[in-house]
Amino acid sequence: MANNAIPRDFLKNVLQNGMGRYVCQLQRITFRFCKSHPGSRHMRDFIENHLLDFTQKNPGVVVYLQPRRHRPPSIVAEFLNGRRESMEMMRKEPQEICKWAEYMRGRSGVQIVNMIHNNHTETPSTQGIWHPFMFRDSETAVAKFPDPKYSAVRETGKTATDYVLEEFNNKE
Amino acid sequence: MAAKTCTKNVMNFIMRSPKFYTSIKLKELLLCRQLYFGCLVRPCLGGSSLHSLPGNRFSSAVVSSPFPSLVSCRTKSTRKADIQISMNLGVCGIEKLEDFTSLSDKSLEDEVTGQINESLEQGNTGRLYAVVYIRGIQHKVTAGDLIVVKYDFPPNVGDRLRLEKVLAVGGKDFSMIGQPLLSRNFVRVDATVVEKTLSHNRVWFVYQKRRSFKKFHLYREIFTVLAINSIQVARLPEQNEEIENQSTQKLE
Amino acid sequence: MPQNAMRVWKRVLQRRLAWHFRGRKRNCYRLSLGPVKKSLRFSTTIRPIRRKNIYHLFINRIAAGCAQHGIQYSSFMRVLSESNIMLNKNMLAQLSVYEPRTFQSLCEFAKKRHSELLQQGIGTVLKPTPSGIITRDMIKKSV
Amino acid sequence: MAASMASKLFRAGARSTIRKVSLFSNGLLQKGPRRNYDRHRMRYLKEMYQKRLDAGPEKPRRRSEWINWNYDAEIYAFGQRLGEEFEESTLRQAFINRSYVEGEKKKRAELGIDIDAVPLQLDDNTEFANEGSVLMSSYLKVYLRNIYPYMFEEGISAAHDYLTTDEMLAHISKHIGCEDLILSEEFPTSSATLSTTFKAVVGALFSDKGRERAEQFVRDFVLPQLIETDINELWQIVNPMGLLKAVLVLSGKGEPEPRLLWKSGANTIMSLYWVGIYSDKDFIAKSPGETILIAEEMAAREAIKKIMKTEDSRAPLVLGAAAENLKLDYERVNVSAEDIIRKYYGSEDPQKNTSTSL
Amino acid sequence: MAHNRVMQWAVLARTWWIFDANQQCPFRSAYRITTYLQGLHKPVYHRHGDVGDHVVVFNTKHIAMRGDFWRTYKHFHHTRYAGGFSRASAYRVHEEDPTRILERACHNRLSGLDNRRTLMKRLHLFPDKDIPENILENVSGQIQQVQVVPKKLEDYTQEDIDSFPQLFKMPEDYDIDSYKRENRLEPDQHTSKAWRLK
Repeated sequence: MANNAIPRDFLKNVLQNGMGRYVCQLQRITFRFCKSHPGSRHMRDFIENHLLDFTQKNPGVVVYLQPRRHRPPSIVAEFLNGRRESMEMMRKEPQEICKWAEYMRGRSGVQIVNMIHNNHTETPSTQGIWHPFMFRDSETAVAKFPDPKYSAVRETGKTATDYVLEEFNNKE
Repeated sequence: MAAKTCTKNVMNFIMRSPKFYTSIKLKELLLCRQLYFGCLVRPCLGGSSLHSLPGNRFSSAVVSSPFPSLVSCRTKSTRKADIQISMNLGVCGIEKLEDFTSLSDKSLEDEVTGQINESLEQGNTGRLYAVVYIRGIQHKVTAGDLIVVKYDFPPNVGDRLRLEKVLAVGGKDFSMIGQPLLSRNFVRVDATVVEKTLSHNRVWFVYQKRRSFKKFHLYREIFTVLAINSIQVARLPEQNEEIENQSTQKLE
Repeated sequence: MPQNAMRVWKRVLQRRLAWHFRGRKRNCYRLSLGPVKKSLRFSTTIRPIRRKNIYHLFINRIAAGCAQHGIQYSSFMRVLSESNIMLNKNMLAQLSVYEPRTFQSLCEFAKKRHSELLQQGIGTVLKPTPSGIITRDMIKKSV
Repeated sequence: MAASMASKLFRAGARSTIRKVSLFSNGLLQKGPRRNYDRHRMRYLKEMYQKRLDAGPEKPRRRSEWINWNYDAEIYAFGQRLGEEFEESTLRQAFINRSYVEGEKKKRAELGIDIDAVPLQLDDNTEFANEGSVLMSSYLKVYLRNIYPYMFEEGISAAHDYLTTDEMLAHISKHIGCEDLILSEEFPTSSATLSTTFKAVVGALFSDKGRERAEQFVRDFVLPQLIETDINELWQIVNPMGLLKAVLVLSGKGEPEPRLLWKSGANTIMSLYWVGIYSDKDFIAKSPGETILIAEEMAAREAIKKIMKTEDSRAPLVLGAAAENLKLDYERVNVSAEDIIRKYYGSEDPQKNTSTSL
Repeated sequence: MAHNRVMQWAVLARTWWIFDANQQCPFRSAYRITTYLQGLHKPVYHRHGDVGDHVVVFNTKHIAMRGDFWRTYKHFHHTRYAGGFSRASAYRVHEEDPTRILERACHNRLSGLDNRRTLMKRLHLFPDKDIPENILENVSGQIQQVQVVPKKLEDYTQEDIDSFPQLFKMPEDYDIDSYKRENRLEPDQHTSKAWRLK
């Protein structure tokens, strides 16, 4: 969308995750489906075949199955920062449901919003940020302006008269 | 193909002024400078003529013209920056020839590596930053940073990575710049994959009035968030030490 | 699905894209059609332009940093490319602001190296043309 | 245009190029139910929505009140998530607060069950919490003393206090998932209970796995919170110049002498002064400021940072994998600014000293 | 946070520069001055970042124009009313207001910038050497001149003139003043009024 129509935020990391050790931010995931409705057949297929591998791979995530009569299949993910996100799994094959479960596992639970910067740093500068007086020689601090010494063109180069004088002096 | 045209371009450039490039010594070059500028380059703000403008920093005592090869392959944006900023701030060309002997003398090199090793031993290198190259994009990172790697990036959430392509490392006392990369024996940048998500919904909308031409897509890009754990620099090889019998590197 | 439902839903979507406009464009559906199209087109076409602008901003910042140390932008960039330092313009601009000492050392190196190249004079250019390249000059000679 | 856009959204699910995953239902269309749009339903939905607004926000409920809740699975997952193998019993005990135990006793009393006949095996997490807090604060101090050896004791304790405030520990425990597992009377759980629970978890880990593992747990979860803040800002120095003078004189150097280095726009609103501090002619630190006084005071703070070796270019905290082979000297005690001031200014009360020489 | 506040104040501070326009070409010095006004000399430059500096220019009365620009360089003006077009050559404008030429040169070279007006406010022009004391106190740096200031005849001392090598000896009885024409002093009498106003 156009930038100013949508909210924008900086890149965030929950509880400095990864600095100490990495903690999977997905706390709980609930698979909601209907036992009989054909719409949930993919979800049922996923539960039969792929769910166990998912649970084995992620012991830190609690998995709930919630059969609901005549309701569309969907995933509800609850994250460690307390946010809850649901996603409808209508017309999605078991492979794709696996993909979206994996996606929920990789997320940090922060609301997905346009990023202002694609990096975040607490200490942008190690040598000290540039400032106007960093590379000025300290003579100018005590100089009394306006001072012809600083304003004259430093490298003038030889003019015609210089050549003439040079030749003249060489001859003598 | 590009190399070919570029070299041809260079050749043409030179061929147009055969007189100039017959046997040349520094002194002679000086005298026929006018000839060089006069016949070769129109008195517009072209690259090399930039140096011949009166009042600029170039003195006739110095070989004023950079290589013609440089002149011919200078892009428009470079020329614009030259004119808009460098010339306006009066830093056209080089004032006087710097004594470049220090570039090749070995003793200076050893002295610098000695200083770096000494500050490494004392452990007061302080915070280090590194310029790393990931998937075609360069990032300046320090410890405790977050960077985003766009598009599909194989490592999975929770993996610990070692970023291999380090272009430069620096701290408050020294900076090491690779040509183009620093060897992995001396620099180690550790990161962990913290998050792998999709971006927000981005719009791609193309429309032409009265042409019934309208295309609209909503898409989400995949991106990965890396947290930089630490940047470490190992002892540099002194002149006397041979690199082969380098003791087991603590970074391996 | 009756027509009316789709009609209501279209307006809800449109409102999401036009809530921040001025005047009646924000409230009236028909009036906001054009501006919404325009804003979406802008947000798509601006992307390459924004990259170009940022690229030029980097060049300005590097040139300003170089000027402080007394070297011209083109010589600085030429020396970096000559000595195979692959820091891109984004990084050089960040170094000039956030790591001024590193940028200063890069500039000093560039000045010395540029003088060295100048001092070598035009010799390097006169090296024989690499094989496999035919120049107009050769053809003229052979005819 | 919106129509085509809307219809595109419905069909968008199928097409997904490798790099760009086209929209699925999550983005724009969070609310719109997909299947039926008949007119009466629209009005019904509006009606229900209005009712919901009139009824006001929902009462906050504990997570355990929902149907998809299993305490054992949650306890097990809590341990696995943090990568620690807890004993089932100690971990459960860590989450039981005293208010929960009293509540249980009261309930049994109401039901007329004789308390001592059927002993209530529930014992709360208070002593775990005490052990945990003792371990945590001692380890934090030892860690900070070893990482910043030259920092004054006050600075270390200020950083330690910042890390062990209730809000900070509540924030940490909330983000590792303790909030739903806590058994206590009050709801929503206050930051006090959250922080005691976190300490109890540390205590439980200490009793299960030993000190080394618990310390690593504290290092991985509590210390990274220092990354966001500047450690020097945590310790408010009232009179930096006085402290600086004391430190320099006691260490044998000359008195600190501020000098004006740069001045720009002196008569304008945006005036800028750079003041540097020298002690017997060698430069210590410099700092900018809007006025000379501000610049001088900030320069004094910079000088103290330099003496404590915690200036901005200090080394980052050693966390995570790099900290495994970190050897900490537990008996180390840093110099305390209090003694320096007392020694230098004699018996006079140190804080009152406001002599800032210009 | 105080340290960050103070560091930001220093990085984005508006420093004051001074520029001696004595014997300088107004147009090329305008390029240099506007670079400093925009803040293009800082690595933290951004179009809307307002990082420009103040520039105090003095000696604008003694600017030097190349060739006969004093006569041919025209300042055009139109009052947007019928017949409101007028032009004035440089020397007339200079007589009326010695700072106008340099000011207008800087104004033109900031064209296309939306903050041109604020940038021009940061330009302080003074016809000759005396600058008010409070402004001089603000100055913290000097901008290098664009051209070399040529040495006037009066600057050469008498022995320099005598010791300067002579190509040939002038005969004693040669009368130097004879070459002077009578009307050399009046400005552009010899040009027709029409041509002058072209």
